[in-house]
Amino acid sequence: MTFAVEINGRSRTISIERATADRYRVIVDGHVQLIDAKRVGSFGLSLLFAGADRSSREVQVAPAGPPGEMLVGIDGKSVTVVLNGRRTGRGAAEGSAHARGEQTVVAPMPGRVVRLLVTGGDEVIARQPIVVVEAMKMENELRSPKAGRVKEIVVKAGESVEAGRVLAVIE
Amino acid sequence: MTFAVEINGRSRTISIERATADRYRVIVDGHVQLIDAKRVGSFGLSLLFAGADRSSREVQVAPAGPPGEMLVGIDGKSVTVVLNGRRTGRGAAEGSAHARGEQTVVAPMPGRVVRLLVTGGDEVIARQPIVVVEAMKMENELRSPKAGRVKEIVVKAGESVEAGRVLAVIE
Amino acid sequence: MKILIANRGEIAVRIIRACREMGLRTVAVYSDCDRTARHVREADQAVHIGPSEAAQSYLRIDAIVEAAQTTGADAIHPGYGFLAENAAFARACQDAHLIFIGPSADAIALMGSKTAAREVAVRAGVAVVPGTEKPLDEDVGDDEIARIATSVGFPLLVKAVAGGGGKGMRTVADAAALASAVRTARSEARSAFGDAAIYLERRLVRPRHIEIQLLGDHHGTVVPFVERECSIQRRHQKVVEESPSIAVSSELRRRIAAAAAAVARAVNYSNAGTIEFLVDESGSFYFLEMNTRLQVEHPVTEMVTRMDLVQWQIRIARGEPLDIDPADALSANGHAIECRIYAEDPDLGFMPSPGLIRGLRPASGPGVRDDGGVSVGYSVPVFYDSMIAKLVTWGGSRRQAIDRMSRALREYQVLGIKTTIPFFLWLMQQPEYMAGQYDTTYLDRLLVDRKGDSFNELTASDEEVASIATALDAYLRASVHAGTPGAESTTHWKRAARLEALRG
Amino acid sequence: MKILIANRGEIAVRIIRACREMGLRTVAVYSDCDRTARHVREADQAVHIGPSEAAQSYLRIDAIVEAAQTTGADAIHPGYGFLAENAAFARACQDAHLIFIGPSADAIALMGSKTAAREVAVRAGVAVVPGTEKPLDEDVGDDEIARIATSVGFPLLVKAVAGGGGKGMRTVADAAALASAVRTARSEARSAFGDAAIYLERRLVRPRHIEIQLLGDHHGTVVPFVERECSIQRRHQKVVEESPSIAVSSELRRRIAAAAAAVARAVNYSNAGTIEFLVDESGSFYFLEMNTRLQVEHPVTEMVTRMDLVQWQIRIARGEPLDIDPADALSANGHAIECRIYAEDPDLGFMPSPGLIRGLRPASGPGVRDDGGVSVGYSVPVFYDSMIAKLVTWGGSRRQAIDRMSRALREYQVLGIKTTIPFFLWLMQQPEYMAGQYDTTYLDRLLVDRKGDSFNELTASDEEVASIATALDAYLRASVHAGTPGAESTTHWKRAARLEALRG
Repeated sequence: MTFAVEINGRSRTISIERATADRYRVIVDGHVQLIDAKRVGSFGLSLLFAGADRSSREVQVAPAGPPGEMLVGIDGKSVTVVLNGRRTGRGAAEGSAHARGEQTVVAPMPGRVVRLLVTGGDEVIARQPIVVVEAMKMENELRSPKAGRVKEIVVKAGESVEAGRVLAVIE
Repeated sequence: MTFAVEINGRSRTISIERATADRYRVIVDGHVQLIDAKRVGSFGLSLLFAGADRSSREVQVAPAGPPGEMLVGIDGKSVTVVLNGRRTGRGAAEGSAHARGEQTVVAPMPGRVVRLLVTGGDEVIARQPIVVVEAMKMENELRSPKAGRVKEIVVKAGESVEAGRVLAVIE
Repeated sequence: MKILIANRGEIAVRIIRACREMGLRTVAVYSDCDRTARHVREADQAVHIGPSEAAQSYLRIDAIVEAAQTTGADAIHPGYGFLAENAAFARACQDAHLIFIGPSADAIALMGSKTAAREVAVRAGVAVVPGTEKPLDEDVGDDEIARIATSVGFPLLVKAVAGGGGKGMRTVADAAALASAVRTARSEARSAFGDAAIYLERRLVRPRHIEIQLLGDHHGTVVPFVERECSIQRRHQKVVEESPSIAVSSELRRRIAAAAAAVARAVNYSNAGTIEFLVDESGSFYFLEMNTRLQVEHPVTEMVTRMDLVQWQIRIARGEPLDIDPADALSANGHAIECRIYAEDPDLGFMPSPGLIRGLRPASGPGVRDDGGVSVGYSVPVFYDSMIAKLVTWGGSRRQAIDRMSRALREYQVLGIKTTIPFFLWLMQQPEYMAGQYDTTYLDRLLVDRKGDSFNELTASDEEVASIATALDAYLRASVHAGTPGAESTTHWKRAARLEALRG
Repeated sequence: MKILIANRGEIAVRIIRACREMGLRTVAVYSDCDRTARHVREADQAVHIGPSEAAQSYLRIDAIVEAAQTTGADAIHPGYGFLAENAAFARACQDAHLIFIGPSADAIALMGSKTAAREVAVRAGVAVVPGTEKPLDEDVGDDEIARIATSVGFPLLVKAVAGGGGKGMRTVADAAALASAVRTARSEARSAFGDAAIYLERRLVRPRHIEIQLLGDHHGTVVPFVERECSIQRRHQKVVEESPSIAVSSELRRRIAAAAAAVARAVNYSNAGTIEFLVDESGSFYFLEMNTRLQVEHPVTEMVTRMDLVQWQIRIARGEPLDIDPADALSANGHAIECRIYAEDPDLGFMPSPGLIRGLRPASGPGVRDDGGVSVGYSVPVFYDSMIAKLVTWGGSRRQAIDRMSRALREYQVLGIKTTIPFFLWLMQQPEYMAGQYDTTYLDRLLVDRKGDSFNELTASDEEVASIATALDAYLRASVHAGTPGAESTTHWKRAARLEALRG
């Protein structure tokens, strides 16, 4: 079985077949390895690399946000992983630095639009603040997922927005 | 919906109907109360007694052993609860003090029979040691679930036994 | 004695633990979204006090006092935030014959006004940061504010009179930026505290934020504790606290502690409180403000003095005399560090990241203390501060405390939401932090320098491991669907899954 | 430096934590049933060493040494139990040029023989309990043993020479019971240690078990620590340990510590070790045995001295000199208590209760330390000691430590298996325990007096709450099946269930 896995904008093609009961032949971009994998709890995977190094890694793979998107925990870090290219506004905002094509700025949680920092047609750089949304008593700057031009601002200052609501489109 | 719930040999008849979204009308042996109940995690239940006292209780209800049997945790204690009368040797061993009729002594885990402490026909008292099974490097005395007479001993010394294996029958 | 806790989250759980250990009964209060919150489940009783918005629940004095009366509580612990520094609440408790576990309403009112508090400090002979003596209400115009600003001197801070926790606070470099800063500060202050009054204060260059914990009893005894170092701040909000501060000599410690105690005695202060100072490079210190309540960061003091401040709050409220040896309170055993773990995404400018907690495994083991407020299956709400836990480590040396913190952060698992753990892992490795060479501006400067780089950047090999794990996870799910003759593990998990499916 | 941990469970996790904090890499070894054990997942590398039976895995010197060599480990930490006191293992490490983190093979061999150890103590001028000087092998007949027994005096203990942890130990009240006791002791000893040799020892009346932790470096320094009180034993197995002991005056402490240090110096002891004594009502103490390894109960010493014994073991093995102030090591700050949480059913005579752990939420918060070795989804195997965690609490006073322990035990959730938590909750409330009035026979007597009453007896109202919860649980499951228009909670959990079902 083959999967396309994208982390921080970098995509890998991974194919897997079961070798023995708990061992899997895993091919990453052509490079083959034998991995002993076991589930641990609801979301944990324990991986033992059968190779010479015998390294042991525990990874947590939990669904988060839209389908096809996973929040993967490894050694205290936490990355959003997109499986088989299914991605969404939020996924795009994450992939940021590497984002391509038309992207959206999305409200990650309910709140109130306090200020618009750009207007349609403005040129913006990656991570440039686009809109200020107040939530949890704090003003939060929502940034551009990429360098480009503001195609449109979909909301007005003062407006209340739901989680997932698209606020602006960057092309 | 009505349930028969048995703890430590004492049985209660409990009927439940939903009053509002998370409130339930619970009738225990004829006594009615209104309870606000919510699941917490996989096995937890948070109960708020809507009555004057407003007491809050968290109870953990996890399946354990044979079907119909639950291991219920409350304030650090842990009791085996039998639902709708489905019970087994182990359940019986638990209900001990109150056990009735023919009961069995069952191996709770794999091990080796070291010694038989009684023989068929012996009169025994409740919790009297019947068989010694070695497991986890320790010799463990398996006790009689009730006072009565040893109907038969099903195993021999030296024999290896699986978990759940009946070792003796007390009548 | 039965105590109602007028709060939520980790501090409510912390207070319940103290009560349990003292054999006292507890009453929790909760809003709609907190029905399954941990503090509700761990209290002996729980009373619903309103909708999720704080203004309609945790800030409702009437509902909380009524809850205390219906449940027969004898006392109320306000925790921190919400009504903890609300004099009207303290008075309402008095009027209802409920013991308020904190200072007198008068002390709260007096020290709650930043400007009045400054006057108290000055009278007590403690230096204050140059600034306006009187609050500037909304009707004070830009021109007059500009005039006052020049007398205070730039750079300066615009602060909300009713403010706290960095809310309604702005830094102003020169006269040009003044007017707009005042506007935003006022608007934030109005929405957060319902009071747009502000004041101006000179901003010291590279100061450290040092604070002194105090306990005062009802018999005139005031005991100051070894200092806490709280200079690691993001936008004026503390994110890491330590005790002791490597910048404070034992001689300076004595002087700051004496100054703090003098201010507290000047207002006959009782119960727990904290006096915040700014300390500049020369070691001169200036009174900043007094927090008339328990602090979020009280555990670092508990770790180095081994005293239980919350239990002391309760004992003091019961009228017991403080029998602490002041020398013990003022000397630190080893070093403690606290990281405030927030449900925020550090890679999106620390944007709140509320949502369902799918998995939780706090760190533990030697030298680690976890004060948590959430649990699996609970959904972090959007309505309140998003702190989910305080992770505290102790070490014989500051270095050991840091190494332990790194170990504990790596061990800490929170699944389903983003947290600030990756940020702390990074911070613990910064040379200036490890050397203790920082001031209140350090973290903001450091974050600017990173130009928004991700805190979750993985090495190529870790990225590959994460990718493989995700693919394996999908593969195992797929093979269950297809009913592939599963390996032991697979079937085992099928069983677990079926079992889950059985449970409503 | 890279360290292989030749152990499993909580102690392997404890050692990995110490290594992480010191920046050292770790290698775990595991048997078939431990593939998903916590120590395997938390180590940097893991090597499979054989089937589940300890004799074919954790006791296989060859396989473990080979694992160290293939992974390039520099040192091996044996933990406790398994090969920790096996001189051949220490030698095998030497021969393979691996640092053995523990004493010399000679010291292990010498002190490992109970009878030889007694001779060392006597030569060091330390009193020993009257008993046989030489091991009694299988060929020694009943008549001769009876003759020796009379000279030792009754009541006496029959002990396995290779024994430990109460295995192969029997109490004998009079000559009549001697022969059978010797038989069972020999059979247990043979199966547990492969050596049926035994010895006899006078049994003191109501003695306390007091032990002294020691550290020795490779530069001739030996430092004894404040005592541990381990008199709470069930069938000669420790279940609760404390430090300090309320039965030990500072003067007695100095004398016992000096005696312990004398014995250790007599064998040029290095690294961590513990000398066990029996102390009778008059305060006279007798050498019992020396454990040439880290003890299960080392955390109580760490809590009152705030030193990290495991990190010291590693530093000593690296050749670093002990720079501990002996006065600090010998003085206790506050009081610490440890409860060994076992997967046992206290209501079935503490029968092991292995199985799948479905839920786990250890206690935390102020003054609590949890050293755990398991996690959710792991199945406690039948092959090894069934301890799943050590819960340790610290208090400024013994009373506070007890109150904290009760709070923490109530907070501790282990789902799916029976544990000894209910037993500890009960013990913490026993008047004699709370008063500290107990000896090594106390617990067994107490248990006999209970005549097997359940430790999980609930009050009528708690029983009703538990019944209601079970019924509600069934009701909610049923209404999901029936697809009842579910409440938010129900549908929420349906979603969670479906999600679970999706995961292989």
